[in-house]
Amino acid sequence: MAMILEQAPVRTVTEVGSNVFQLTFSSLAIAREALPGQFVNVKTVDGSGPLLRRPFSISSVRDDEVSILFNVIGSGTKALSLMRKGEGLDVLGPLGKGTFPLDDDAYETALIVAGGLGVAPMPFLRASMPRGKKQFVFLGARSASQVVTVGLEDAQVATDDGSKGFHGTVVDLLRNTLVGNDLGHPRIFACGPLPMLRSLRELSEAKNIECYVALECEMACGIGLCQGCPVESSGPGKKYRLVCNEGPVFNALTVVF
Amino acid sequence: MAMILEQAPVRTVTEVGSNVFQLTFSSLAIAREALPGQFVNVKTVDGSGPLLRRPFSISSVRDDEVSILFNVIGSGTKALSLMRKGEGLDVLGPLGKGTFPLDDDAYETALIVAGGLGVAPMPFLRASMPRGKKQFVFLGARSASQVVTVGLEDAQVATDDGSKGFHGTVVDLLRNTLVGNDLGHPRIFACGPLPMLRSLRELSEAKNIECYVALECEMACGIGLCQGCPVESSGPGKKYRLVCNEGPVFNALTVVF
Amino acid sequence: MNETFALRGLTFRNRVFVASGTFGYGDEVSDVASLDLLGGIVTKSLSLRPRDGNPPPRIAETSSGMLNSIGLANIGVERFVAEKLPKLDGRRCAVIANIAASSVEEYCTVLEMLDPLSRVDGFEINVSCPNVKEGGLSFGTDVSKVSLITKELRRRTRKPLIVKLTPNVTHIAEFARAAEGEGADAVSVINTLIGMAINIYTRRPKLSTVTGGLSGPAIKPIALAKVFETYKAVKIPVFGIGGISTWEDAIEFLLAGASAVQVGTANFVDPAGAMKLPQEIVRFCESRSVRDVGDLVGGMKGEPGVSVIQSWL
Amino acid sequence: MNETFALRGLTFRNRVFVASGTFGYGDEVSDVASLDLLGGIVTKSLSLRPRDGNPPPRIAETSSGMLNSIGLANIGVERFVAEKLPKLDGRRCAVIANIAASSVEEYCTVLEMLDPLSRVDGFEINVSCPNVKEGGLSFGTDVSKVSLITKELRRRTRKPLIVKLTPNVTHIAEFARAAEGEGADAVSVINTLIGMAINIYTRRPKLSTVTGGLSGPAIKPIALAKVFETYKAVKIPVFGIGGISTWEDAIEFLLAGASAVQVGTANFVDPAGAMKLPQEIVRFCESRSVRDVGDLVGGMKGEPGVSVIQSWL
Ligand SMILES: Cc1cc2nc3c(=O)[nH]c(=O)nc-3n(C[C@H](O)[C@H](O)[C@H](O)COP(=O)(O)OP(=O)(O)OC[C@H]3O[C@@H](n4cnc5c(N)ncnc54)[C@H](O)[C@@H]3O)c2cc1C
Ligand SMILES: Cc1cc2nc3c(=O)[nH]c(=O)nc-3n(C[C@H](O)[C@H](O)[C@H](O)COP(=O)(O)OP(=O)(O)OC[C@H]3O[C@@H](n4cnc5c(N)ncnc54)[C@H](O)[C@@H]3O)c2cc1C
Ligand SMILES: Cc1cc2nc3c(=O)[nH]c(=O)nc-3n(C[C@H](O)[C@H](O)[C@H](O)COP(=O)(O)O)c2cc1C
Ligand SMILES: Cc1cc2nc3c(=O)[nH]c(=O)nc-3n(C[C@H](O)[C@H](O)[C@H](O)COP(=O)(O)O)c2cc1C
Ligand code: FES
Ligand code: FES
Repeated sequence: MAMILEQAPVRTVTEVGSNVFQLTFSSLAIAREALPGQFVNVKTVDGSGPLLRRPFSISSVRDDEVSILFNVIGSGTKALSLMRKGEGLDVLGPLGKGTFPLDDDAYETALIVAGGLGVAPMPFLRASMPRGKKQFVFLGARSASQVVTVGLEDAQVATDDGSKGFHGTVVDLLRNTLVGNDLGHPRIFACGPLPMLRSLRELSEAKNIECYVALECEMACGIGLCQGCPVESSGPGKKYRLVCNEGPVFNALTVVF
Repeated sequence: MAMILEQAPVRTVTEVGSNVFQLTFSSLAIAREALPGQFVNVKTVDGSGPLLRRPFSISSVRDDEVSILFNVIGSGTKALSLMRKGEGLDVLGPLGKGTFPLDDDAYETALIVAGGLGVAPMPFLRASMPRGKKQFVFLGARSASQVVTVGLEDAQVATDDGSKGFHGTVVDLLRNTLVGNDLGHPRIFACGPLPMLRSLRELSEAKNIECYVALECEMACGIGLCQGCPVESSGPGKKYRLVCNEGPVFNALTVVF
Repeated sequence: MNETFALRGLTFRNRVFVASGTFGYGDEVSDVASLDLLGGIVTKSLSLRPRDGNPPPRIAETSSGMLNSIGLANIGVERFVAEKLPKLDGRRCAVIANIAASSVEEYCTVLEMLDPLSRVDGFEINVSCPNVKEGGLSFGTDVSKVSLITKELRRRTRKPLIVKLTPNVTHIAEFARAAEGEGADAVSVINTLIGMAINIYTRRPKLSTVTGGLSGPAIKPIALAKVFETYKAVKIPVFGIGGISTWEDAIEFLLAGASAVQVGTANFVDPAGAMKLPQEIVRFCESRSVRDVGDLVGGMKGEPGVSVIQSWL
Repeated sequence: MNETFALRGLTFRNRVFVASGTFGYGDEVSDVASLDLLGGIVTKSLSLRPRDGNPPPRIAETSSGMLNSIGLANIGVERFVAEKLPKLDGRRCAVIANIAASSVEEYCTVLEMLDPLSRVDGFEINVSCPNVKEGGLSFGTDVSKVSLITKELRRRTRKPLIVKLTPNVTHIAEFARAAEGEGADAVSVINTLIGMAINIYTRRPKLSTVTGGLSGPAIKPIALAKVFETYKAVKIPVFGIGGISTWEDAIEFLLAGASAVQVGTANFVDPAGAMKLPQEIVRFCESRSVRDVGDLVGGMKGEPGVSVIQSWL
């Protein structure tokens, strides 16, 4: 698992939703090493953004092309959204030893659950899924206009205001689906806002389903140097685990969130 | 003499020499108020540049269009060079009460002397010159590739290495021209590096020619708020004068530089 | 919505001021900025005699900040009274005269000259200007001197008396307590931090005085911590200063314990910016059902949030 | 070209180090950065027992800087010796063990555990970590404590002993003199400045400990001024720290009086950046006919330049 630091040429920057951008850059080395759930830590080469790098989930990988998906929130994402084809993106990655576990036989069905832009890591996760696993995708958003389905067109959608798909939260939608459907041995893969992840953990505990969640938190380095990104661990031993290094994906039972 | 603060749309950004850019923005109010020798204090609207504004001489004015001419030196000028048509430039100006005095009868011939990018204010100065004044333009540069003649195509050129025009400094060129030519009552208008301005002052004192120089120095505000831009005054009274406010153009005899 | 704020019987229109030395005497930029929208202006530090100030260079830009070494260049109290004060007549904002001096007597003399003038609404005492050799530094880092100056000035005026503290000390709270103890009505926190910069090609310092005062967004976190420390230590109001440019910055200072804020370096970047803050603060309060801007003061909650940046989701 | 630098008989390959707490224990980023190119690495502060550190959030970004409140999270000296030190075997750079403690005895114990180990080339003593309640702060702002710690540790080691000072004091020179007086071989200047930030929407501090340590380019001018103050006050070498990211920054510190520099926060942005500095510094020296990088140390010229930015002409 090598870590790569390079100036990768930007291929495309596309607005794929309201205020949501997909940025694709070319890096054969990162494309080769990347695992689902990992992230890259990026900045603009010309230094026009803020001081620290910004972490983004690896959203899709195709040949030498790696994509990230982001909301324009502040100066970092603003600078990224203004990048042009051919400009250099300063990328450090792929990062994170805690990835979505896909390759074992302990599950048959992947329940992929994303809230809001938590869809980001999912296209890559799905593309990496071994043959023979069933996949169900559940997307939640506040309202229809906020649903981002890039690469997840077959998803079942839930909106808080009912303006698209199921009227309610994505966890309610999943709960309904679980009732009466035989999903074999399911495993949950999730990314989204904390309240969603929390209610998902509850559901998974109640139903005794393994649940993996992608967490995020403030990061200064993204590579284990600063100790800035702890999440409390629920087990014995170390009090904290580093999201950047031991995560960003954790078994929901092993951490406190 | 009103001061205007506005977000002026950028019309064009053109590379007019090696690493030299001309940026034109639209501001009817500034175009109307501007006097030759004045400057504008600018920053990018999106905040991609450094903290403080950057001062630039008003280089030309046509209808509602105002141009500045600059070298890309650091982050401020870099950000300006990357601006695109239609983007907003945050402009404060026109600034400076010390301007090139053009409208009196005490001179007949304008000797316009510029070193390097000291050409910047000269097109506007020439366009503002009253009818009936003779004009001679002298440009100095290190070598041919560094001569910028935007709007000053009839200039006599001196290069330090002799690769274009007169071989020597622009002040030597002027000195030669003064010998044997009857220029009536001349007045010097100059902008350029300090050594050039100093030797020009010497020449003008020796020949008893009035000499006006555009100075520059570090500025935080450009409008007299910070007291950050003093130049020593050579006369009695106040020890310092503010370049932003009482300048940037001074009679060479009144200040120490 | 109540925006006002009172100090010793004087009511300010709102809680946004411009800081000393960053807005001249209030008459320079009337073209683009209306003083009427401010709670008050604090003048450039006034000394008894006019001061030429330090030789150039006086300014150097740094990452998100600037260094200055103005050397208290000012026109002196007499010319201020004769030439500048009349121009402030009719302005609706308060005028706080900032005083700098090289002796306790000089502080007293300047204050006594200004105290009878109705257009001077109050005083801010600069005990801390770091870049004047005979000036502030010695007073501002010595608790007993800060006590003494406050005491002497308090005896001489009934107008609001604000002591402006230097951050270049180990415990700013001690200095705030000293000022409070001698009857100051408020403290201003912070003046600039000592800093320097060198041009590596010429090997010369970028300021003529080698070191100077650092200001701007770079120092905001330090200023906030000093305001918080002071707020916890004294009962008198705190003017929060240091790197404020947006309304969000202003609110951050109020939450940390500032009763009002002063905008400094940001005036150089946008001379009309400070005037927009009062209205923007009101808008924020309205959106949060806060009825009095003063309710924000010291309103930081104890427990920090969970460690999650979830704004993107 | 001589790049080396010696301290108490130990010769460092060059004058560029990575700062404590910003490069882990040197084993994290071997994929992208080679330690062999550095003068040395300073480890994360080591305490006697492992420390969990502070609750999240521990990090907040600010203008050109960042706040941290790590709380000295570290694996403890025993695991460092067992697990980390062996990984540094064969690295050509020096290893400076940084020690943090909550009592004079703990400092001594940790040093005594490390002193016999040949891979530990020297010690840096963190007397100044501002965000650990039982830790550094109390020592670092009390001159007598700094003297005491230096004295006790000096008796226990013949290896280079560097005392790392806090900038959160009125006169850092006093502390440097105290360390020098008790036999320290060098001082490191500066640790982080106390700062804070508040999320105005949640009204909660951005750090779990409310205040934390400010670092990064924002503090560079302050750090330079502290280095200069220290350089003038003591004869022992000064490690310059604070906001260094480019070779220009490094040279600015050398000119201000630093004998060597440490890169901190910049490692988070570019973990391979510090390794490029030695070569870039050499290139600068070559272009200026400087034969020994050490000739730059304290090489600032007295008189400032004229006030003219003429680079555009
Ligand atoms: C592992 C991981 C994966 C992520 N994946 C994605 C993704 O796929 N798509 C996506 O849109 N976003 C993702 N994020 C979040 C993304 O990094 C932030 O949205 C981004 O940093 C916002 O930066 P900005 O400069 O635009 O906004 P800012 O205005 O800087 O930040 C917005 C808010 O986030 C806080 N913040 C941002 N970055 C940091 C930091 N480094 N340290 C401390 N606080 C910070 C700010 O304090 C502010 O409150 C991920 C974060 C992590 C940790
Ligand atoms: C009245 C006046 C008129 C000018 N007219 C022109 C013009 O027409 N064309 C032109 O190309 N340039 C002009 N300049 C100079 C121009 O402002 C600088 O070249 C520009 O600021 C460089 O900015 P930068 O961010 O690109 O480079 P930086 O890297 O920021 O600056 C390059 C150097 O200049 C110094 N510097 C730059 N700006 C400041 C400041 N505000 N305060 C302190 N130091 C500073 C820096 O310390 C550095 O050494 C003028 C300056 C003045 C004062
Ligand atoms: C150029 C300049 C001049 C200043 N002059 C004074 C002054 O005369 N008296 C004073 O008390 N403070 C003076 N200050 C300090 C400011 O009032 C303010 O306390 C400090 O700059 C921090 O705020 P800021 O970061 O918003 O600028 C000056 C600051 C600057 C930048
Ligand atoms: C995240 C972080 C952790 C740090 N941990 C330590 C530490 O454990 N011990 C110590 O002496 N200094 C520590 N420091 C201080 C740095 O070593 C350095 O002195 C300071 O950050 C200033 O340098 P910079 O601006 O280059 O970061 C830490 C700094 C940061 C940012
Ligand atoms: S972000 Fe630095 S250790 Fe995780
Ligand atoms: S630049 Fe501020 S007074 Fe001239």
